Amino acid sequence: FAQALKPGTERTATERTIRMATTTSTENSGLLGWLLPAFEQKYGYTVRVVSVGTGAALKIGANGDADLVLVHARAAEEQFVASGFGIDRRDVMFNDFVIVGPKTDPAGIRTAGSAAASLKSIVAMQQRFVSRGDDSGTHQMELALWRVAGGLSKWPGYLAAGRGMGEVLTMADELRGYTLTDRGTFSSMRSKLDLVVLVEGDRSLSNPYGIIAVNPVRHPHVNAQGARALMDWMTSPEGQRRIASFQIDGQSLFFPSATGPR
Amino acid sequence: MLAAHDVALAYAGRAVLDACSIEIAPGEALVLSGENGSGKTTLLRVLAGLERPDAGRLWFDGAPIEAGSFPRAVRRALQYVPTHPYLFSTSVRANLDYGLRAHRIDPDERRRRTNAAIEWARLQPVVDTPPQQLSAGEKQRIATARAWVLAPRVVLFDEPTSNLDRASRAQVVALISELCAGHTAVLIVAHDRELIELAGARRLNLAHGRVQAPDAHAEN
Amino acid sequence: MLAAHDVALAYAGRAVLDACSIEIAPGEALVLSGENGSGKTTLLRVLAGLERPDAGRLWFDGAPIEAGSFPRAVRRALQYVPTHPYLFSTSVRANLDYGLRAHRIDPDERRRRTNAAIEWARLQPVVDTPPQQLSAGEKQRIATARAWVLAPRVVLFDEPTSNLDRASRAQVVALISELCAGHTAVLIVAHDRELIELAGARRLNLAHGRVQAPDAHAEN
Amino acid sequence: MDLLEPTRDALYRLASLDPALWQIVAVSMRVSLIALALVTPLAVVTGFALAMYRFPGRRLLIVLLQSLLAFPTVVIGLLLYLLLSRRGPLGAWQLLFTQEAMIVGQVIIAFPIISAFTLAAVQAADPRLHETARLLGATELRAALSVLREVRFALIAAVTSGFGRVVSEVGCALMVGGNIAGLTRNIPTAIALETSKGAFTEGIALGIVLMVLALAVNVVLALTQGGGRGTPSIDAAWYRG
Amino acid sequence: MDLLEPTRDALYRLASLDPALWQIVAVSMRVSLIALALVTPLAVVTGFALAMYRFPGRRLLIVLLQSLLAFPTVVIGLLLYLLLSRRGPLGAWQLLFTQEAMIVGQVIIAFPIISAFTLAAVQAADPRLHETARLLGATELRAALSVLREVRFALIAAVTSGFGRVVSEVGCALMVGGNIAGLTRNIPTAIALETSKGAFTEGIALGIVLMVLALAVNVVLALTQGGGRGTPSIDAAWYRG
Ligand SMILES: Nc1ncnc2c1ncn2[C@@H]1O[C@H](COP(=O)(O)OP(=O)(O)OP(=O)(O)O)[C@@H](O)[C@H]1O
Ligand SMILES: Nc1ncnc2c1ncn2[C@@H]1O[C@H](COP(=O)(O)OP(=O)(O)OP(=O)(O)O)[C@@H](O)[C@H]1O
Ligand SMILES: [Mg+2]
Ligand SMILES: [Mg+2]
Repeated sequence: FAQALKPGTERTATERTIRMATTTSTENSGLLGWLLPAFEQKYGYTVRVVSVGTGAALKIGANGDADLVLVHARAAEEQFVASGFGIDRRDVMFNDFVIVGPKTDPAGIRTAGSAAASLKSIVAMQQRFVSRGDDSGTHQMELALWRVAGGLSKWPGYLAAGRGMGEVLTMADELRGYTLTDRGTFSSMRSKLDLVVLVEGDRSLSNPYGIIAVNPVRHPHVNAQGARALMDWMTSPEGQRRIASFQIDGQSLFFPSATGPR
Repeated sequence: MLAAHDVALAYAGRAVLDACSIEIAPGEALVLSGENGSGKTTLLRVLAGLERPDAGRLWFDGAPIEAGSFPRAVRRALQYVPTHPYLFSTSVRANLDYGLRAHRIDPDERRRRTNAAIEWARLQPVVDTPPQQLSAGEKQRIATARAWVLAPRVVLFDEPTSNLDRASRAQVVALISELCAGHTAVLIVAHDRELIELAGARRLNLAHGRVQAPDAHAEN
Repeated sequence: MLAAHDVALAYAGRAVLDACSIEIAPGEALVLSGENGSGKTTLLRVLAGLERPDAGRLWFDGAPIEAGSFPRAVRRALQYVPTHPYLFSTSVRANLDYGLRAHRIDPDERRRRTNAAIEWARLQPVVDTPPQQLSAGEKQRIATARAWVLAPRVVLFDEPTSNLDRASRAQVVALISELCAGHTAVLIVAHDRELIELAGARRLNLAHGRVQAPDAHAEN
Repeated sequence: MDLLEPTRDALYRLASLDPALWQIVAVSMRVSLIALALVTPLAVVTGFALAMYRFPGRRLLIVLLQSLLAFPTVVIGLLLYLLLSRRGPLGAWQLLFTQEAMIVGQVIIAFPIISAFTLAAVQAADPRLHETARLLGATELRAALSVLREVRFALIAAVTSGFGRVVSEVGCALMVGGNIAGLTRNIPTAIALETSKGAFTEGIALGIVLMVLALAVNVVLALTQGGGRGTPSIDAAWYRG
Repeated sequence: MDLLEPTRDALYRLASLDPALWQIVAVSMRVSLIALALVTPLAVVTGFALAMYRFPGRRLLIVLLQSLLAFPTVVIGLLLYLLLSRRGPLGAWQLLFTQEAMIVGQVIIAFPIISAFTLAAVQAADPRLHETARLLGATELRAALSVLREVRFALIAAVTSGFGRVVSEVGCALMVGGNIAGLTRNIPTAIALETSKGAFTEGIALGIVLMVLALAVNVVLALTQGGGRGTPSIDAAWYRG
């Protein structure tokens, strides 16, 4: 034990391990499987990924059970930092949200113009819309869109599913309804779905991912060094290149957005 | 009335009954004795249809019981009271009533017969005791009464008096005489001494898997 | 040796034993009879420590058994063989060996005594039959042998011969004499007729919750 | 983290008949009790038959039944999903994401546990029981019912276990129910949602609500069973050591 | 959707000792078997005591035990999480997101089911059994072991049910294991992952792998149990109607 505690060039087992809590979208899309081995090989760390809901990921971080978090829920992220749970929040990448629905597009949202107008049209045509309903980043984005669209007044076709993105996409597909999704998850599941992208490119639909180190002052046991190494690498030109080169069916899912270490 | 011809039965290769024949006529009382493990209980179980013999044939009312199945009609006419009878954990009364319900006797008649059975077997003091907690003799009396209420034409008793007191024993002996007077056939397995009071019974002995007339020496 | 003074026991408010007293001396054979349900089995269970009396006191070797608990030493010196004994579903041999193991007797001695028991109870033919499938008499013989191998100083038999054939009955009678000759105290619950051969036994009767000398009339 | 506060809050909402909470509770109770009512007869018959009758393949069936207990509920949910999906063979019935689908799932989940319990109970029953019933003239059906009545204590344990299993399972309910608010959201799927939101204490509070309800159901079942038979035991203080 | 293909593929990978699959299988087996080995003695003792001894609060404890069966595994996971979290009272042990934490969770989950089964089994046993053992001089411990040996058939069913329950549960394993690839990812959490990716057939294939393994465990348990006692029944063909 004494040996293990001694500072030295050799890192101990705990110091070699980095625990990252993240949302299911990054893990399920396959991005982390593409990204992390390169980092692990180069720096000799082992990254352990716990992928859960956005809220749960932040909670795990707040409890000091992870060394860093990778999520997409800007407001919640800022709250996390403001409460002193996290430090050094950095932009790392973004993708965008899209509204998907059946090819036949019974609500005719393809031509609606804006995302908010699409939602209005779905209500007007009394079509089904499956909501995440789970306070996730995607759900927050949906609520923001509703605010722009003049508020959400629930109709029978509005289904608050309370499940993850993959499940909600499957449900929307099954029920021939619409839903709001991040492009990454949708692309990774497209082959299994009959849904198509109907609304995209609206400036309000940007989906930025942030990476935040857990505050080592609050939780002295965390592997701050490892967390920092991973964050540095992810935001480095090399990491950013690698994010950009992650593709499914010849399409990029995430776009680098790091502004360099602050 | 009920007969077995050349019946054989083996357990795990060990022959218990071997070309065993027996016959009971209506109104006859037959006492079967034999050493422990000689197969008396096994024979009763075969006659009651609970065990299917490996070979041989059973007869009822002069007609053979075909190899396929032991007919319902025979089962209905017959009662078997084992040495250690099982009582349902309901109530004494429900135990006596059980067979009557199964025979679809109407409720009034059932109540009448159940009451008669309680009286006959002197069960009033224990009618509220949970059946599983009764004394050995009380259990045996209930089982005898439970068969009696069904007015069977053939009764197979396995050591019916082994746990009974003097009064109850005398009563069972009286019951057997009464049954025989009513043309019921009664086969009693007993270690002889138990039923010394039983007059006019034919005595048989089971040994080496066969039923024989007892010689004084082998008597049990 | 073993005695009960003014013992009382009620089940669900119904008094079964009521100021009941009994005493057995070393080398004595005592036959207790009584009507079905009179409480004979209950009294044996109290004497064996299986039921705690509501009132009264037990004595062993001249010393009172205090209200706290039924001492291990008494239990060790005593064996109780119920009417319908339970056999472990292991093997006949393991049943005979069970108590010897529990008493931590060494393996050689255990083997010797078990073999002697098998011989004594004539169990060779059934030594490989699963115990639960043995005949009524075979079970009773095994239970008797299972108590016998433990060389108890007091034996409580509940209707020990009720399912036994003539030979086995004689053997149990001989066993009782033998036990008494070795200063063991033996209390036998029996419906009297069962043990008519037992010479020199003191006879008692249980009625209305009390033990009394039998009058010819009440004899069971 | 303070557990007391959210638990007290949840129990208070339960007691004050908070409609949002009771909606969820009602879905849980309705689905699980209907599923139990449907599956119990079938599962009991199966357990009984496996215990009482000798037939070829019986041992194999018992092992299969036991193994079904290890079948994850989410996989049952997946299979059912494929069946009920509009692309699946029963898609036309439009049962997916309905309480009916959840009921079907729970029927499948409860079946092996209730069967296995019944099997063990009947196998442990006195073999003379069935025989006595038949000898007294009972048909096989009546005799079977008599056997089941005698082992009712164990049967109630079987049903209770089945209830506990289905009322708390989340894999299948999520998969075929969809956790739709106001429609197919039951207590376990609501807990899953709270958990994914990081609202751990609220999840636990809901779990305690479920416990309280299960306790209520079990108390009712325990009371119907009367005194229970119970193994009379030697007075442990009197006969000790 | 074609199920045959992914199932065959999964079984083929199982047979060809595919390291990625076997890693997951090994986690499942290791965690569940250790949990079972740890919990069985305790649960059996509890079930036995509840069946055999009269003491105040016994009935209440039985109802509580039955109700614990309805405690969702995810809630057990949440409670355990709060305990093992760095912020929790046992945070210093650093057990969160380890197999050890999963084992603890499964111990808690298996406990009520094995206890309840044991309770039912012992309660159904012949009451003369324990008494006979004691009369022949057995200590309470030896007598208890004798009773348990006589009901071993039902005990094996208890352990099998417990195994089925823990090896297939996902709520607690996800919560305290974290579904970390190569470390705490077991079959059910892998299924949950596949499911959330919409890879249903892969999920089902993993479920079938789990079934096959459970079958293997159950066959082994069934064999150790020997012939099983089984209720001798009347020859149904001979004595029919
Ligand atoms: N199911 C069984 N399996 C194996 N052996 C059995 C079975 N049933 C009975 N036996 C054996 O068959 C023999 C005959 O048993 P049975 O019960 O018919 O004897 P019995 O004449 O009634 O004896 P008892 O006077 O002791 O009642 C016994 O040795 C017994 O051990
Ligand atoms: N646990 C119990 N609960 C209630 N009543 C009981 C219990 N045990 C015995 N009894 C009743 O107590 C009375 C005495 O029973 P016991 O078994 O001592 O009688 P016994 O003299 O041995 O009769 P038998 O000659 O029939 O064996 C019986 O009427 C019986 O029904
Ligand atoms: Mg016999
Ligand atoms: Mg008695």
